[in-house]
Amino acid sequence: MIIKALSADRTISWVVASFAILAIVGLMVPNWVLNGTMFGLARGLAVLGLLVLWRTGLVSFGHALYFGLGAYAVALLEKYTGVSDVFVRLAVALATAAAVGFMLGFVLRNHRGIFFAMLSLAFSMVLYGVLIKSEALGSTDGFSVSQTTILGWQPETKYPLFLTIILTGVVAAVGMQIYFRSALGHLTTAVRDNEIRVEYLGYSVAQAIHIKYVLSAALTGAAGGLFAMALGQVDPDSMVNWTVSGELVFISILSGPGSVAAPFIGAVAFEFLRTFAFELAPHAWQLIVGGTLLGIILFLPRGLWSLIERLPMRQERDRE
Amino acid sequence: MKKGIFRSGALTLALGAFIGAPIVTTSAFAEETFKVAVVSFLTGPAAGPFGEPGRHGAELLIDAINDGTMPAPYDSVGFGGVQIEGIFVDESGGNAKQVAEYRNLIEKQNVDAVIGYISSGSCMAIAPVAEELQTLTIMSVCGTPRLFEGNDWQYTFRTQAHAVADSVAAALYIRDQLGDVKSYTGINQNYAWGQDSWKFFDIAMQKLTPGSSGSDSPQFPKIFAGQYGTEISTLLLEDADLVHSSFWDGDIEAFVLQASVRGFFDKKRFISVAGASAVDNLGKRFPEGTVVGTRGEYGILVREQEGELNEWFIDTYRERYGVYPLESSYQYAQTVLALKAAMDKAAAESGGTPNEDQIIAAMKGLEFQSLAGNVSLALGNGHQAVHPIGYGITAWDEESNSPKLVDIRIYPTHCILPPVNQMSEAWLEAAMPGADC
Amino acid sequence: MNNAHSVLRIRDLNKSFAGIVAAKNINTDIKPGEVVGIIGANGAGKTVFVNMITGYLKPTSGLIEFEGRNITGIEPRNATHIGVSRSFQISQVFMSMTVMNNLLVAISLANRDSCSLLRPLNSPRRVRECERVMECYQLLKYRDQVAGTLAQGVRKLLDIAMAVVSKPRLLLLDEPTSGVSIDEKFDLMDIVVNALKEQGTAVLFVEHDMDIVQRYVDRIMAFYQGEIICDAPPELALRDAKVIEYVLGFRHGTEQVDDRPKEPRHA
Amino acid sequence: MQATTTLLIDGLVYASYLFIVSVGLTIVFGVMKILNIAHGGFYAWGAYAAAYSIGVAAHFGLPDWIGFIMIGLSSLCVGFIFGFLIERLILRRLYHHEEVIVLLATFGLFLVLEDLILLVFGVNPYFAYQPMVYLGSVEMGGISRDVYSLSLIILACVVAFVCWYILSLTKWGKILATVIYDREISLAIGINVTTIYVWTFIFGATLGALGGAYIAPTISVAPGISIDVIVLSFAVVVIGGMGSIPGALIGAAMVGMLRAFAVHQFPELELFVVFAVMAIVLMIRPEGLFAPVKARRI
Repeated sequence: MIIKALSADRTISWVVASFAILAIVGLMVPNWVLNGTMFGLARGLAVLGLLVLWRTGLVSFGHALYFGLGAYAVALLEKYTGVSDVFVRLAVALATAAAVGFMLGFVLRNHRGIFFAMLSLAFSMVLYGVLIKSEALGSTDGFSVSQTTILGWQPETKYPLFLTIILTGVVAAVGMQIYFRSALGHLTTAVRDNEIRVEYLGYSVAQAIHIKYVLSAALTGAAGGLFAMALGQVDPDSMVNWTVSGELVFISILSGPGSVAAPFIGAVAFEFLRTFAFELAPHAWQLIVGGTLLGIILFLPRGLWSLIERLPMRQERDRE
Repeated sequence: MKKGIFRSGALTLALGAFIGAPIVTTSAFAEETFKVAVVSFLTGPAAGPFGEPGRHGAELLIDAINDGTMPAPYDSVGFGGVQIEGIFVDESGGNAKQVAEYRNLIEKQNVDAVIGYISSGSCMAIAPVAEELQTLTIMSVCGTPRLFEGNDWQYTFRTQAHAVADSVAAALYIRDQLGDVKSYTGINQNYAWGQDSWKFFDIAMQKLTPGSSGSDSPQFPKIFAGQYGTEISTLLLEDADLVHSSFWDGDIEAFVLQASVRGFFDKKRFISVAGASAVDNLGKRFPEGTVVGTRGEYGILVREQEGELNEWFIDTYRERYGVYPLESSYQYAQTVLALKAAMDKAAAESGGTPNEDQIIAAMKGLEFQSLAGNVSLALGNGHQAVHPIGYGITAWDEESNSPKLVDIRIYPTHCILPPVNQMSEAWLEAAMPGADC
Repeated sequence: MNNAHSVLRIRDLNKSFAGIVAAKNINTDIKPGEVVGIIGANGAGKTVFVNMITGYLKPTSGLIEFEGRNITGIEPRNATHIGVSRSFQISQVFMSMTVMNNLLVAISLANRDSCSLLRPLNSPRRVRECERVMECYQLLKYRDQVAGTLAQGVRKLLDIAMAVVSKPRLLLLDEPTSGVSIDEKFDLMDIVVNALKEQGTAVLFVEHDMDIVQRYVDRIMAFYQGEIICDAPPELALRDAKVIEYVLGFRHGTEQVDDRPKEPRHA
Repeated sequence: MQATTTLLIDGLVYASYLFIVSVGLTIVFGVMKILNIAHGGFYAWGAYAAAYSIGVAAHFGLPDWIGFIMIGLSSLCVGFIFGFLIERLILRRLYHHEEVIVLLATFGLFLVLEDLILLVFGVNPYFAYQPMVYLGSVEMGGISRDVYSLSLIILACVVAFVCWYILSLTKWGKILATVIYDREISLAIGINVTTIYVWTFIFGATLGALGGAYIAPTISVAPGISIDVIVLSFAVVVIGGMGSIPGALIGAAMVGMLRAFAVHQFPELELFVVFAVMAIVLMIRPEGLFAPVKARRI
């Protein structure tokens, strides 16, 4: 019954089908493509987390906090308990980020606009400041993360981890799609449009934002954990510094808020673009990224996804 | 040779259209050349003093060996008869980026071996991945002893002695040359290399100069911090006679400039474990009377040293790049020499082009002649190099209008490194048994 | 519970901002189904009064009782829960959403079943209810139009419709016809008042246009400097000397010139 | 006592540096409502331009004091060229966007400016110590200090005075105050807001470049120097109140002192304290300690 109801939603069936195809393609591609796709999908998950907030009209400039928390949770879990199981790791990453998100949410839910962005930034930089200066937490070096095991089995290839990321991605994307189309999910846009009206309709805006914030933190934490597992390394400068937050926001601008699939497409595109750009023009990479960001803000405010929306077969209502 | 499950079949689904083209091109794998990635800092504060000279050192030797123009014993053409194609890669951007880049080198660019790495952070991060991807990886510069102590890597080697050697040699030099140090403090970077350097220096000082006392609040600024005004104040306020620093890269240059204006070097003796590059780069601005090491028989320490290989290296390097080779030039060159020695050996044993396993077998415990001394991979189960380390005091040579080191002392390996199968820290704490120097 | 016949009971309500008195000793009772018009010059304290009842502002002192229950200083959303709704002088709708989705969100919140995650917003039952409301407020033809593109009058209607889907027993309308063109004003009020009459909702509405007031209200409360200067049926109130002097002035009978901004600056 | 004096001076020097860097940021935010990450790019460009030109001057054997002229010229050039081009070509198209989107656009600009440095100046660090050496050192609180760093305090005072003078005592200041208060009203009463924006942005950019140019002689000018600086100046500006010049002064003083205290007493807390204070201020008083509270219009 539920499955039937879900498969009626075109976005959901498309998402499930594309991830399934991706899972099969994963069996046939060389390792570097598999790696790049894993990094991309993991980042995409974090960007999906940002999307939840963005639809509420909030831009977090400090989501590296949760990305880093997820990644460090995985690394520290291994360091202090030796656990390397993929599900435990994922659960710990997600739970850590969600717990911190829940606590900080009490403060952040009262902030909007630039203040929200700045307070998120401040929180993430607090974590950065702690990590970078404490030897027990690896300081600037961070830690290595050993290969992931699955229920005690140590796989030979990266494919099982890839599959895990795919599954997490599917669950998250479908979950978010169900959420966005539910009444609670439409409240995201409602809150962005008019907080006063939401309050007068009898719903607490602060609570709505808090829920979304925790959701967003949990998704991003899981993303950080998966990223650390795929990469095998955590360090503060590439996981917690403000530039990482900027990069995540960049990908969400690139992807656009149009669909739950957009973050994954945007992030994977970004990953491969970067791989090639680094080889071809290592000194102009940031120039390309920065220029693209400006270009999208100026000319494509609803991101890459809006190009897909404009395809003739997808003529939907579009107000801009 | 590579482990990807790989079929150049119909990859037109989803991602296929996007990344399909490059997959096909990378499948054409040339066997004739041996592809070696040389990783060093090509951007950022470490590029000028370490990355670029290191890259040049490797580049020079790879070209010379490919052409067979090096002096004996490296005068044969190629590496075990094979030509090496070097590709040069940037080390900056943090450990996570390095790991990603490393995977990319092996899995996308089909590199056969990776050499280089300057930062201890990079080395610690790369070694487990090298193991996972089963690729020969030889570290050139990084110094943390943690790399092989407690880890049993099969695919990772290091042709540079680790921080314990630098620290013990520093303490020995202080005892032998300065004598009267009563107290000391330090300023080191806040990561593996800086933390280890200070820790081992502190223990070695306690054992070798029992009359001296170390500070309990040494400074650990962030690497590449660039501004040290407040740190310099704290150091000046401390009573210590001597300040120890393992700063390298642009940080040592910035620190020396900022400190010398404030008369720091008139008030404190300063020992720089790895700052020799700054002596050349800063010229007259580098204070005279500073104790400086090069972490081996490299750079300014051996600039006047005779020997065919050393003289050839200095001359060809100056001819090609217009400057003297710095310590990292020697360190990277040393790694290339190790690879040459191992591949020659493996080729001789196998009677043909050696494969990766044969090279690794030949590499284990290898003893080879470096540019200005001998190196042997004696520690870490045959993976970690030992070699002598020297210090000297900076002076200005009016005649040649260039800096030089005087009162040079070079300490042999048994004085500065633990014997096989002993952990460095335990050996140091036990007052370095067996090192009667 | 001797006031069970009153929906709203207000006693000695006072509000001052930094020394400026915005409400002074306000006392009144509203009966179920009663339609009350609030008139007064700009700054007389009409909106402050409405804001206090729905909890947007906290009174300095005094008592507000709704159906015998003290709701002084209640949060706006809780006021909605117990049956007090309001519309706004500047329509507060979700500008980027369609009329349908605006109402669907309002309905789902009113029914308090928004937490059901599996059911999409546009579940058949909600859509049916929504269509009924749209029909009632003559919004059906705008069903899929984005709210930001609607004409003022339609947007006002949507605003009011969103306020009533929770079936309040007391509805406050803050200038329902401001910004609406003259020809549309009566149509709009006809739709609203007829719809509300069916539900038996008590309505309290702030209005400048005396023709509207005269036509629809049972009773008028005239405000001046935070005080109620007159509380009587329209035929009496509009002849009251104080009302004529302080509220109507010489402008009685002519068209109102509304000089306030029609739109929020940063919508 | 000696330790306290040292701590105070260290803190003051660092605070002055932070103030010079962040005052431009706060002015631009105050007038244009743009929180400009690209300010870090101006800082880096200022540093590079100064280091490069000082190096050139030294190469031609010009006396060391020329360096100070180079610092001034570099910051003016960077400020005018980049400030003008960026405002005219990019920011102007973004004024109707939300503040956060503009923030992201300036992040894009920041990345572009960073790589332009690599393309123009290369990857190797620059040293421009001549001005610092020229001023020598002086004994203060028992330890020797370089006069150059102390001169930062004077420069900060000059910058603060100039800003105060322009804003409080000139016609420009009055016009600016109107624009800050309400853009539409200023347009309505005939103020050329476009011109005001260009000049404000150039002024802010010049101050950012001045911060970089003045600090250049004391550091190795290398790629990436602005990454830490920009986020620190965000902290300064946010603590004091975005758009408030006295706020930037107090914010810089707080951050400078805190950091000096941490380095002397608890080195491992150096970065933590700064951002912890930033977070606390934002939690309690999001507008910052010194910004005027504006009522929310509905």
